[in-house]
Amino acid sequence: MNLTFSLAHLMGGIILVLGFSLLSQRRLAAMITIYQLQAFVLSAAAFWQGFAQHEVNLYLTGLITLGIKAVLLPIGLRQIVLRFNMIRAVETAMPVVMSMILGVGLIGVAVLVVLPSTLSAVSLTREDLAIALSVVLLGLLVMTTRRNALAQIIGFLSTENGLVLAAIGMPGMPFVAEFSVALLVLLAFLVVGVFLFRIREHFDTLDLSGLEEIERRGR
Amino acid sequence: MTPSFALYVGLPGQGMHLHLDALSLLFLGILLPQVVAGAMAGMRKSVTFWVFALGMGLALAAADAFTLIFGFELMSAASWLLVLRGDQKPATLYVGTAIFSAACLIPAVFLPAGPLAFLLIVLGAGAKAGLAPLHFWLPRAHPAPPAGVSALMSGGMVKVALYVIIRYAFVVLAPAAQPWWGGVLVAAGAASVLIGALRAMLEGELKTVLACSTVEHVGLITVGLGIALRGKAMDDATMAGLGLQAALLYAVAHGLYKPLLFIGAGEVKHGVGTTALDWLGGLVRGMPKLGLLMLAGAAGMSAMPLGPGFAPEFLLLHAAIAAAGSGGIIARIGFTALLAVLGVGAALALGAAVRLFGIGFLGRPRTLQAAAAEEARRGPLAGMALLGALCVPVALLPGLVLNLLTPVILELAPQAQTPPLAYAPLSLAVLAGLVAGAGWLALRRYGVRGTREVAAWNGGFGKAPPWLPFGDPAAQPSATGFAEPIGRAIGRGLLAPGGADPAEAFLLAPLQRLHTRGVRLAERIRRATIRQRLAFVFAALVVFLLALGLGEGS
Amino acid sequence: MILFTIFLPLLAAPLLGLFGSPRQGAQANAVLAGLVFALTLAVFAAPGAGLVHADDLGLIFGAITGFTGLTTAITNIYYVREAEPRLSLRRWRVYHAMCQVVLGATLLGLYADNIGLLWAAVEGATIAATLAVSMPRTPSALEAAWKYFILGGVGIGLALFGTMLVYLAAQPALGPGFAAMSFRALTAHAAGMDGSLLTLAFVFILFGYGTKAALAPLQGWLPDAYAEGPAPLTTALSGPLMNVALLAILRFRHLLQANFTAGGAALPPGPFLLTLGLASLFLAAFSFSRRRDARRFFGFSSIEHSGVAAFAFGIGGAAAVFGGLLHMLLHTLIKSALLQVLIRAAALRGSTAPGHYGFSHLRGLIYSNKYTAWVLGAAMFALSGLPPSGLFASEFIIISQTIQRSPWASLPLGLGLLLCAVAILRNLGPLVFGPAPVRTKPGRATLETHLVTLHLVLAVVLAFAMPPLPVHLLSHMAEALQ
Amino acid sequence: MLLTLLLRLLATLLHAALMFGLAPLLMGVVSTLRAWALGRRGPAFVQPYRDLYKLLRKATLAPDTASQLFSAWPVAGVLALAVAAMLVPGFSTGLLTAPLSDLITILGLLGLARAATMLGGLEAGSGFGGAGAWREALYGVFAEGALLVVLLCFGLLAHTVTVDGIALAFATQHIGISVSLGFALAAILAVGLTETGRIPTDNPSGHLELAMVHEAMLLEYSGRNLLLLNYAAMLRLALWMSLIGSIFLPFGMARAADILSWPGGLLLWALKLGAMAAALAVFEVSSAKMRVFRVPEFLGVAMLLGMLAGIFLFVAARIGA
Repeated sequence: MNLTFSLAHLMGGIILVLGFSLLSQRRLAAMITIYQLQAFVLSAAAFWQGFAQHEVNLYLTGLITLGIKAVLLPIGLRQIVLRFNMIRAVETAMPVVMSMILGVGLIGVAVLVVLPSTLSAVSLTREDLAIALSVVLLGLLVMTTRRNALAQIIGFLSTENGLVLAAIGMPGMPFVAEFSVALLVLLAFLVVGVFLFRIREHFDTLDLSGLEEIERRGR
Repeated sequence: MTPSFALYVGLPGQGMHLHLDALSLLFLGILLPQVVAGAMAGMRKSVTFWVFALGMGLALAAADAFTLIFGFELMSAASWLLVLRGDQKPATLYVGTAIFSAACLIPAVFLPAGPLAFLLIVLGAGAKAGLAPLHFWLPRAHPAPPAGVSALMSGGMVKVALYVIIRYAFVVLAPAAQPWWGGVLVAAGAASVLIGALRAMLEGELKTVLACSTVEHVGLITVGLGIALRGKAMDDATMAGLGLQAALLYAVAHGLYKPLLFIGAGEVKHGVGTTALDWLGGLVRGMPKLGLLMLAGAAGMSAMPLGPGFAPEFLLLHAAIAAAGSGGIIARIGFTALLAVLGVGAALALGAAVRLFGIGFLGRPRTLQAAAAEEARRGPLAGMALLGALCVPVALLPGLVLNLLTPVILELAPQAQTPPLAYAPLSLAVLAGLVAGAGWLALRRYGVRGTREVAAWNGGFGKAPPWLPFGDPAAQPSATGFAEPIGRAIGRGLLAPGGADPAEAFLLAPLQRLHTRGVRLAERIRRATIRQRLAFVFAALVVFLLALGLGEGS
Repeated sequence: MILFTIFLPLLAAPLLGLFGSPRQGAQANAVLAGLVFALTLAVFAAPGAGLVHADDLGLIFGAITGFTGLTTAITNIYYVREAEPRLSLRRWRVYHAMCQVVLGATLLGLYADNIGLLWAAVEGATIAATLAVSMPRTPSALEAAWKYFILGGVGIGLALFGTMLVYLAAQPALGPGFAAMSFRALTAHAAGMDGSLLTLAFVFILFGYGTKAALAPLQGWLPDAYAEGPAPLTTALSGPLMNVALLAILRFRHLLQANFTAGGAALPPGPFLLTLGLASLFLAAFSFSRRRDARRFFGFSSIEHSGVAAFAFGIGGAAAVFGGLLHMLLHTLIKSALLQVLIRAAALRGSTAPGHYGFSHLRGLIYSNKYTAWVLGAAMFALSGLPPSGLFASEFIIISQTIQRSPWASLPLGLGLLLCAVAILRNLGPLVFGPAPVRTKPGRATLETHLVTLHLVLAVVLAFAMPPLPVHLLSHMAEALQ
Repeated sequence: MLLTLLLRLLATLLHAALMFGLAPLLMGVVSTLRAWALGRRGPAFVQPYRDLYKLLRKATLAPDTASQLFSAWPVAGVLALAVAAMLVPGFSTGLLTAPLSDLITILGLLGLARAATMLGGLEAGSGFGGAGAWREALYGVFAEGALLVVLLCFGLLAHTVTVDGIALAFATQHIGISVSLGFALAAILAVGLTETGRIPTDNPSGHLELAMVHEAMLLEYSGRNLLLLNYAAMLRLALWMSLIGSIFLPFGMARAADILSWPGGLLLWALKLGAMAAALAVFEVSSAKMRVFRVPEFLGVAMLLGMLAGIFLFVAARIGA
């Protein structure tokens, strides 16, 4: 039983570290790889929790994660990178060091926030919650500090990893698999959207083109 | 005998409640003739007009806060629509003021009785009544709608606002009343008197002049109320009595002659096509009946003896003298200054009335339209005649009217003394009649009769060209010229640079600048890219989490 | 019965994809909406049980949603007639399917007793609405869709996290299983929940559903989505969606409040809600004055009103909550009425395509059609909250409660309402009575204009002569959720 | 009882008769004394009567541009002044009109007269009438303010504002020569000079268009109307003199109730008026007319003096702040 927790913590910790290193990356390819790793660990964590809690739909979650997030989505993202040849480093809204300091701060916030919660005997402890929360926040930070659409999407994906991480930790929570599926639909839409709308560099360009168009018509 | 009703519409599960006491009845009475006259003046078919009247009635008869404010705002909304149809420019300012008064009144009615509630009431209702420094909207908005509506706005709507002040200052908040409350009212009133009278003297447009004079009269009524409130709080029976007598009698009189003047202005507009004084002139010849009625109204507006406006003025001055006889030295000096202000205001009002009638209705026509103006239509004339007829008792038998007011006064200030009026217009009229009779006999006996018409000496100007049968307009005094020296002598001290109303220059303009700044900020937020918007969300989230963490950590 | 109500539109959506012509699709859409409305009324008799179990709020707002959906669908018929050539048949099919999906998801969100279902409903509605917004395929429409999608997606993520945290916080009281996700159970055991965790959960819930409710600073997607999407769906149906989010916030807020009052470790929810509410109010107030596109303008007014509702919930107490709920009801009616008559007005001026709703296009409507112009004016006026508009009643209640519970908050509230009302009324004059653009032809009013009038009348009646039943239901729920 | 009433009625009638009868004489006295002071022979005291009679016999002309009300204004002006003149106590207090003689009423009547003259000036629509009217309006603004403030002092000192009561109070109870009364006197003199249209604010005999005020408004009037207007001017002078007299020199005024005190009162009244006329004449020849726009300042000073009078009164009464 003790092993359960320690392993769960370990995986959570790895996920967090990966999320953090996502923040430090400039090149899309590397970001995708890191995301892929995160997804792998996540699926592993899901399997482990399923084994620990004897929950079938956690296995299901793990399978979905493994199949789609760890395999399919990265492939699609790489496709986009190749198609729009975005090999070169992406510009960041703020210096990476700055964003990393912010990231540390965010982790601090997460810890500060979950500290007072008194979690009695449930499988997901404060640490796990803190980890999941900080993964979510880091993902959001990536979204806001990267100017590139794809980078932002990757940030969103890792946010969503954090969500699933929290979900699988929930003791006997219903709908976990359904939640992850629903989230996947969302993500699929995102990636498909990038294809459909052919966003070259980042949303801002689309913004601008839209803006001019609209200013002419009067908004 | 105070009937109450409950309506089954209103707040969900609560409804509305009406209650008629002496005060409500008095103000309803003030309202009634104006509504009739306004309807006669051509508003009979307008639904909005009747909604407007209904709103005022509700506000006056209200027994609970919701009904009061509902009626108040219904009145504002309906009149706003009428203003809007007339002229779109002032409508926004007008509705802004209306909602401002609601934003002050709603909190005020729910606050515990105290200074804050009182000040909010004065702010809210005062803004609606056009009390300085919140009067800037009035001279713009009142002239905009059709004459019948302007009449009701000037004669009735401001009264409803004053009714709210009276209701709360004297009845609802009475337990907490303090002398300085009266001081606040007096100060605001005095400011309104000064600015209103001065602008009435300077404005060049008939309806605007009337609106400014409304500001002045609201100020006079408020001064009366302030003195009475102070007297009530200091338990000074004479002050309370005189102040209330003055204020209420003024409310009655002003509710008669001001609508009359506004309807007349509307008829001038209809007959001549403009109400700019510099384009009128010699209208008495074309429209004698209208001219005489306007003369009566102007006499009331300038508080001439034997006119409807003098008795309240008389009472007000006595109240001020009585007030100066008590209290601390600061207050006394203040009331001395108040007397000076009242004097200046009265003289300015007289000047304005003379200018209004002398430039607009006497002298030579300044345009062909003015020369060709025909007598006013029957309906409006009838309305004016009604109001004029009602002026007569107020003018000649003010004592009787005061007796009618006594129950209201006692309801508002139980300890108030209401001594008999020392001004007896009737006996003055008798004296005048005797003298007139004697003089007429003398002239008849010795004088030569008859009057011969000759060409007027046109002051050494050349002969007017033939297409100006009534002489060269440029060669006769103009409204602008008449007002200019007074503007130069007094205005320079009181008005903002450029002759603007100080309230507009020092209150309205800064607010507008502030608003523009806010708009710029909002626009910057709106133009944010998606990433920036995300950043907003994220930052807000982190801030909230931090607040949460600290809130629980502590 | 209730399941049928929800799943009728969801299941019928694909069928709408089969119609050969947009018009038939629109008519079928209207018929479906009519059925749904009837069913929402029938639900009063059978509120259902288990995961999907309508409480009184669900009933009332469900009925309003059904009504709005019906009128919108009827408006939609005329809209399609006018707009048919602008989109391909395929797109029209998707569009009508999405209409039904949004309707169904909204109802699901209103009736769901399970917080997970609620979340799923909101997510589905978001995706459907995004599809619909991107429908016209103009660059600006795509931009709007993207904003909607990204911000909405983030919001949904946060909402999910919040939901899970609520579940976690409920563990001490309810233990694992469905019970810990049912509103009824949670409400019953709010006192026993983990307060601090609950507070944390509430922050995420607030940000998640607040994004759907377009509270500042989460409002970024709304004005563009309003202005660029196909008129009937994105605008007229967004009111009910907003209600779903606001009701969710209200319910979770109650958990927090209950835990707090029961001496739990939770923080009082008031400050959070007041902050967001006032922020939205002022953002809207200052954003009004430079708008040139009518629908974007009224998008900001939606932000304003959801801010007011959030503010009322933040004030708390039965009366304030009642005021907030009344405000939401009336706003839904008035706003959808307004947007429908706007469509009509744009049709009178030639085109209902996005971008043809500029004030400069619609100016001086009275010269095109008196009746429509007056109705439009009436709707805008109703939005300003001056009597006899119904919103006056709700705003009166809210302000009076503010005065009694947290006096100083009433100052900014009054100021914000003042600015907003003035900004709205300032545009009314030119829009209705102003000088019309050149070559304006008089047009006819159609059936939907009467429907709009019906909306407005209903709003006034609900505000000032509310029949006992809704008064009872609303006040009862306000008691329960105070 | 009835006797006193009868006596008071008699006194009132006598007062009215004297006022109306002697007003022209007073004007004549002033102008003649003025001529003497200038070293001229000057007209006879009764010259005004001759002028009035002349006007009475002359035909009345009305400009064709004037309205129906042209002849109404002089009548209104005269009537207002006549009523005022009957209210102000002359040689005796306690007239029948005493209760009516409220200073505010008198102020109002003077204002009415002023309004009538101004409207008359605007009648014909000629430039000079207008100029006179606006000057009159401009002066009036400051004059009324000053008068009301002074009035306040009287009211506070005598606890009444009826001229009769003030005269009685100042005559009987010992007020003493206080600073404030001095200020009040100065203020009221300034106002009186302006109201009666004397130098330094206006020149009754000068017909220089650019400077005249009262005369400018009479330009279009002739015959009967001009008679009325001139007579009104005379009444105004008499009114003001007896007003100032009965307030500031109330000693020796008769009481209407006992007939024995009448002769003394009459005599003293005549002396007071004569003295004031002489003083006026001397003042007029020794001072120059001021520019139109100096007059507001002149009257503003008067208003200030009035306020000072009030303030000193409060200080004297030792009222705590």
